[in-house]
Amino acid sequence: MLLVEDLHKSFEDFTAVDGANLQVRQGELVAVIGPNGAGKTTLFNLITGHLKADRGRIRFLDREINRMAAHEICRQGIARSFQIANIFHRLSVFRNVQVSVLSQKKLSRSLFRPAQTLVVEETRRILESVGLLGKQLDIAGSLSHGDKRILEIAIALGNEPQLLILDEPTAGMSPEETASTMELVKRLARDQGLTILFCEHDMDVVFDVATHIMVMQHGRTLIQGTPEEVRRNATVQDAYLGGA
Amino acid sequence: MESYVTVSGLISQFLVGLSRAMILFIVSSGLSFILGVLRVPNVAHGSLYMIGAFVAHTLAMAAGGGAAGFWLALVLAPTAVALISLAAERLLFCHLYEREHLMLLLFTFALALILGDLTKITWGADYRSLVAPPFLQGSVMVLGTPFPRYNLFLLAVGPVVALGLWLFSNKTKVGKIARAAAVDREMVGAIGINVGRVFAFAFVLGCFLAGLGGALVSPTVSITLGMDHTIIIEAFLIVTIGGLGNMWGALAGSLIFGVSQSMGILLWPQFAIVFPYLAVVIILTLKPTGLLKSVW
Amino acid sequence: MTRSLILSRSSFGWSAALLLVLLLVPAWAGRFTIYILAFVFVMALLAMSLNLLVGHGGIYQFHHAAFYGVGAYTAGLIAAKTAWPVWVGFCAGPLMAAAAGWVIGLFCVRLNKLYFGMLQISLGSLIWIIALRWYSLTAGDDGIHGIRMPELLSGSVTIYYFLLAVVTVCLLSLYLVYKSPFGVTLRAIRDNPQRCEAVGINVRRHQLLAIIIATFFAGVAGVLFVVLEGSIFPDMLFWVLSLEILIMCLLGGWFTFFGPVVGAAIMVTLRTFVGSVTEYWTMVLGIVLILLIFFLPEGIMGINFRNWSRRRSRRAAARAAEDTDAAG
Amino acid sequence: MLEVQGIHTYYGLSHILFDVSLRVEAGQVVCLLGRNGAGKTTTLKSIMGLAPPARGRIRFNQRDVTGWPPYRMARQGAGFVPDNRRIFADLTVGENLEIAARQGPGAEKWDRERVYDLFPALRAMDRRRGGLLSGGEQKMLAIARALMTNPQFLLLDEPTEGLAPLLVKSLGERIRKLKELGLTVLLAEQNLRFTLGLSDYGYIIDNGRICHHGRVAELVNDPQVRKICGI
Amino acid sequence: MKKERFFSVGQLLMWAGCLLAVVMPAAAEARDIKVGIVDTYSGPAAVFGNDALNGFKLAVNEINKQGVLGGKIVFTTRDEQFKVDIGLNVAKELVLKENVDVLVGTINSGASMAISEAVAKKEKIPFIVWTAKSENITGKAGHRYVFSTAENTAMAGKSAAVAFAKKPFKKFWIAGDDYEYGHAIADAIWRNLKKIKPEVEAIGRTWWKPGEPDLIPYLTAIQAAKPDCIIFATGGVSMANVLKAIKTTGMENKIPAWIHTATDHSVLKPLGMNAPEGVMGTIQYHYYYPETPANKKFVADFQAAYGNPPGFPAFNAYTTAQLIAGAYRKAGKIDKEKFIDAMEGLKVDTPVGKVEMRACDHQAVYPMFLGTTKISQEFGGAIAADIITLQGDEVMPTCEEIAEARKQK
Repeated sequence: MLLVEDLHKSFEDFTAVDGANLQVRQGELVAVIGPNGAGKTTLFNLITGHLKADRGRIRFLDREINRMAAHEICRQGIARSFQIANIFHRLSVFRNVQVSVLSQKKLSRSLFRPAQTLVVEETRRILESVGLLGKQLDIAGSLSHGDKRILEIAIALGNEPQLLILDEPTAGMSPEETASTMELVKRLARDQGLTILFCEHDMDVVFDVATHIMVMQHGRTLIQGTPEEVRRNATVQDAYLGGA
Repeated sequence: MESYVTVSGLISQFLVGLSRAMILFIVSSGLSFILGVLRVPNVAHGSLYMIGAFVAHTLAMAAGGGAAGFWLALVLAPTAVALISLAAERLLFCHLYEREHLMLLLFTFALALILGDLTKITWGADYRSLVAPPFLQGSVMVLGTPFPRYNLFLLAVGPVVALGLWLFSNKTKVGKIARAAAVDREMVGAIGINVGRVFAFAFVLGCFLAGLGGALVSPTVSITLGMDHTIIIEAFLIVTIGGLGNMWGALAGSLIFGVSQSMGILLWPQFAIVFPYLAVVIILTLKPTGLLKSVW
Repeated sequence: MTRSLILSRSSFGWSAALLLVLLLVPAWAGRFTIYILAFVFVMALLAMSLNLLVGHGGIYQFHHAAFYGVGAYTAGLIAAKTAWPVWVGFCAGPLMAAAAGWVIGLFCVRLNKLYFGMLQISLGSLIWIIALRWYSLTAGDDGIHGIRMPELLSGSVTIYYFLLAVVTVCLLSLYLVYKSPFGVTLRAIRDNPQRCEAVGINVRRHQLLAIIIATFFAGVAGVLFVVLEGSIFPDMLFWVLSLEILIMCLLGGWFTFFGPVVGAAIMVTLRTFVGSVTEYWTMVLGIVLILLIFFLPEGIMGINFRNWSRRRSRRAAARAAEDTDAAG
Repeated sequence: MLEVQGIHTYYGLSHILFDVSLRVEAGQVVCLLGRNGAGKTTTLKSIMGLAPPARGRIRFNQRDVTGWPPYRMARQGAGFVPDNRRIFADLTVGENLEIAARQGPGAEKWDRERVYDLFPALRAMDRRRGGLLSGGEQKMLAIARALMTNPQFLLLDEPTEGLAPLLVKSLGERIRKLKELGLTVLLAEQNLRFTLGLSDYGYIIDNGRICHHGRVAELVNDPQVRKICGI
Repeated sequence: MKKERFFSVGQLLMWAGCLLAVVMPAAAEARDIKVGIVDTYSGPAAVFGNDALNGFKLAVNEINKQGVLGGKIVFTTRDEQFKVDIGLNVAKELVLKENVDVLVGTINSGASMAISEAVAKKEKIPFIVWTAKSENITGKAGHRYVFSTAENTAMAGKSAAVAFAKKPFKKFWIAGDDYEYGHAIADAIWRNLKKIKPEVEAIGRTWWKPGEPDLIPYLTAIQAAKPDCIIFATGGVSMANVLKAIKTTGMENKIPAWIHTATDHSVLKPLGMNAPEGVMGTIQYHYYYPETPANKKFVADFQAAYGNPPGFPAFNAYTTAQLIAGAYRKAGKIDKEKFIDAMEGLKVDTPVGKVEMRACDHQAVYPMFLGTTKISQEFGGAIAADIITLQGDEVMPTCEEIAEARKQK
């Protein structure tokens, strides 16, 4: 489904991604792990078109997406959440999700229909599926941190993606929130047949949820494989899992 | 239709453009400095320029109108403007730095309105004119065309101001702190520097330059109400094409503005007015964030 | 049913009451009140059209007056220089303004914030220069005055009702745009353009569309000015006017729908009435603005929302905010 | 030296810190552990005055410093090293240090030479622009810059973030050395291993609340703490 | 409602201020004549607005000593800030709300024409333009309700043409403010000069934006072309800027130059001893010429009241006040149509002699004075010297020409 080959990206003075490879197949739940600064977020930004790669290929559903703008890539069926809560702070929770549903339905340039009557059901369904329905009228900026992160995912879901990319979905969440968020992620994969690519620090979570794991260090892919393969790999043990 | 373009005419016109650019540079570098360090689009800058000119006139007249009066005015008028801006900063401005740009724009506009009317109340509506000291009057021959001495003086002052600004921002601690504050004001506070003071200082320095521009320009024009209108839009366009907050950008922008205007006059006098605007359009179309690196 | 969906009950009530009052004004008010109200309508529409960009789109449209001028000049020139019926000009004005908005927008949407604004000022000033310099067509800085309007639009009361009708229709359209998916998306772009791209929204194209809509309505305002005054002159395209209407938006409350109308009314009232008491009305305006910035940072309509939220529960406040956000 | 009593901090409308309290005694290295977004940075910023708390008290050097602006904190002897380094990119390394130089209350008199002795790699880059340094070098510069203010108390926010293991190790040694020189340190980290050998006492912060605290050796064996810290 | 009340308080204050020592006459049938003044009192043109207002005040004070039709002339002012739309706003306010009997104003030609069309013509209220110089006001755009007591561009241009015809110049360069006034005056000169002296040649034209602060670049370019004479079609702020630039670029006494109103003292005074000499100028009024008793008295009164000598706007406004009083006295009652009939052909005494309001186009007929700047120690600056008087009928467009122009419209 998604194939990343030999991707490179450097900024003014340092190389963030230096030969990353990644493969995501239909229906998989792929986790990208690696220490802080390993280039995970940059990799995601490259895939979703928020950054342009210097070198390398990104293919999605057998189409080159390297050169596409972010909004075009989204149209191909890739939606994402961001590491820091990246929501529409002045709009209500309902509106936040509605914006993306409208975009998906190609209604965002519709001028003379009241938005209140459009895609209400879809939006409510998404809010319900992530458990934010009760807060739909709150202003997004006033939500708690955990709810903002959930809202992030809900916005991404509005795009009815085939591939959902989550950048540290549980960062800053309490253990209970983390658990319920990962439960949500699993449920999304199971019930909606979503393919999910995410990065995460919590190893328990990763090994619990992911079907495949890709390990990054210094912008390079160390290994990609099943959790078992990764756990057995000596380099990974040394570099990241810290022997724990 | 008729062309009287000669080499010497071209050169003298170019020089005239350069000297005009010097005034523009002095004013817009102050604007740029404020934009860079404080992130404030200071619409009141033009009013301070106007006040600089009026104060220069008053001082020069009070000192008898001679050469000494002129030099006195050149030093004291910008200082007076700096004091006015200090008051505005400490009383009003310092409470507003965290607001949106549009709100700051609105605030400085309000300030410009008030300063404009205060100027009218203080000085009245009469035209005023300042006289350059005798040795800067009249013209000298440059390549066969007369070239005003005062403009030669401006050509000398411009680089001095540029050099002074460069020395200030690269060789003095305050200058370095101001550059640092332009990038990261919070961190400047965290290393023990009173950012409020730095901002006040930067604002006052920028306004000092506006006043200096006003004092310098006064021997070449009539000092009137409404001087602020023309300069402010030009200054803003200049700092934009140069790159917001970049002092060298202000210099580049001023040169482009001054020279394109004066050369335009020679080549196509009827439409000289469009050249600076066209220059802005072309530059921003090609380089959307201005010629040089912006701190924004 | 649909109405209650589009307009919340309270804002519908207020709007209806206001409209009713405005409809009855000519019955008791003096001729000058009628005239100045009509003038406020024009300014209000102009400010509202700008606020679609500034307040709701986060787009720094610094030279909006250029399009107001284009609309007015198109209508005025067609009425003064051709034998066509004025209605042709009335339709052509907004369209020309929108076309100019489209062309200038194409250049500008690639730029951000202040750069956008400055490029826009330059391009708008080029239009201003055309109006100022093309003597044979535009009569230069004197402008063209005494443009004849059809009999239908001769009396000041008929003009008042005509303007009221057109402005009401325009504000209603703007309101629909505002409540439409496009309006919601536009506010989302204002809040977070990057996230918008990530949900598949072509940000630049939306901004361009917003500019076209806004400049269209600015053109309508220009046409209405010609109807009201029978004059066109280059000041209408000068950047100072642009700054004034920007201030109307900020003054009234740029995050609200109705704010710019309030701002326009205040600005016009201030300059007509304070101007007749003191020579220094600009200073009064300056002081009013500074007080506003310090005490009402979200504009006059912004205060409404803040009072509400203090009185009611958080949820209700949020609902009110949604309402303000969408309705004002 | 530092006492934080029940602070609550907001960013705009979002409530970040809930009733956070902690103590740092003079001469100690205290660590604040937690993962990304747990509230470590906000805690440090609240102490420093960059994100003043809405409620609660902060005492520093026997004074109530709640609501003080950052520059007064710095003058009182607090040195701040932010997590994202925040080097003044347009200034050279030397200038970065120069503008920070200040006669602080710290016992050690730091100047450019002494700082370069501690971080010899920086000496060679004196005239290089800060923005051109690598991540590790910027980290060093950020610490060096804080030292130039002659602090008694250093707030270190995630010094190991994004550093190669070798660099992490040498950084640990520098911090130990600073401790030997009598500096008090509050260290925010998510890397538990790094803090193990360094600190005397630890606080675990999660979701904006302090959930555990104790001697680091004890903390490291607490399964819940291990889970929170991602071990 | 509140707003209304606030406004009437303001209004009250205003009238009280205007009336000052004047006591309201008790007689019910003899009411005061209300004059509404719309002019520029802010920005660079304010100096002319203030001067005109002073001239008007002086005249009104004199007139009110006897009264007009048993009442007084009272007036109220509005600042139009040199903006057309504000001009329209305030003019309508004066007419619709304040119910003034006569409108006078302004220096802004655009605003004058807008008010002339949208207020005077529509509301049938007499409007007397006293400073704006566009020839269109009483020319092709003239109508029954608009008058002008300002000399206009056609008059200025024709007087310059008459003067130039007598000089040996052949190669002219035309330069000026790029706005209606500049173009109109240049056209008028050239039209008339070509007619009188067909061999003249315009070797170049330069236009700068009005209020352009630095004219030196333009002047150096013109100088390089070596014309026999430069016609500066400029006014307002640019005027002083041109004079300064003439001095600085060393053109003084080398290339003759002409500017309408260059010899105006509001222009020359600020320049002091540094004004350029040898610049020709035309104007309808000097406070030091002609040295008639009437003029001397006017200047002395003006000086006593306002501390400086009157400029041409003061003179225009003074004349305007005399015309208003004269017309009402002649009409015998306060009636707009009767007032207009009375104005047509009315002659009043002014400091420079009799001035007539021409019936065919509602334009005041002034003599024009052509002078050349000369430094005078006595005045502490430049004044007009070698003054030649061009009679009004010599420099005015004929009634036939006006009729023709109006027909074309």
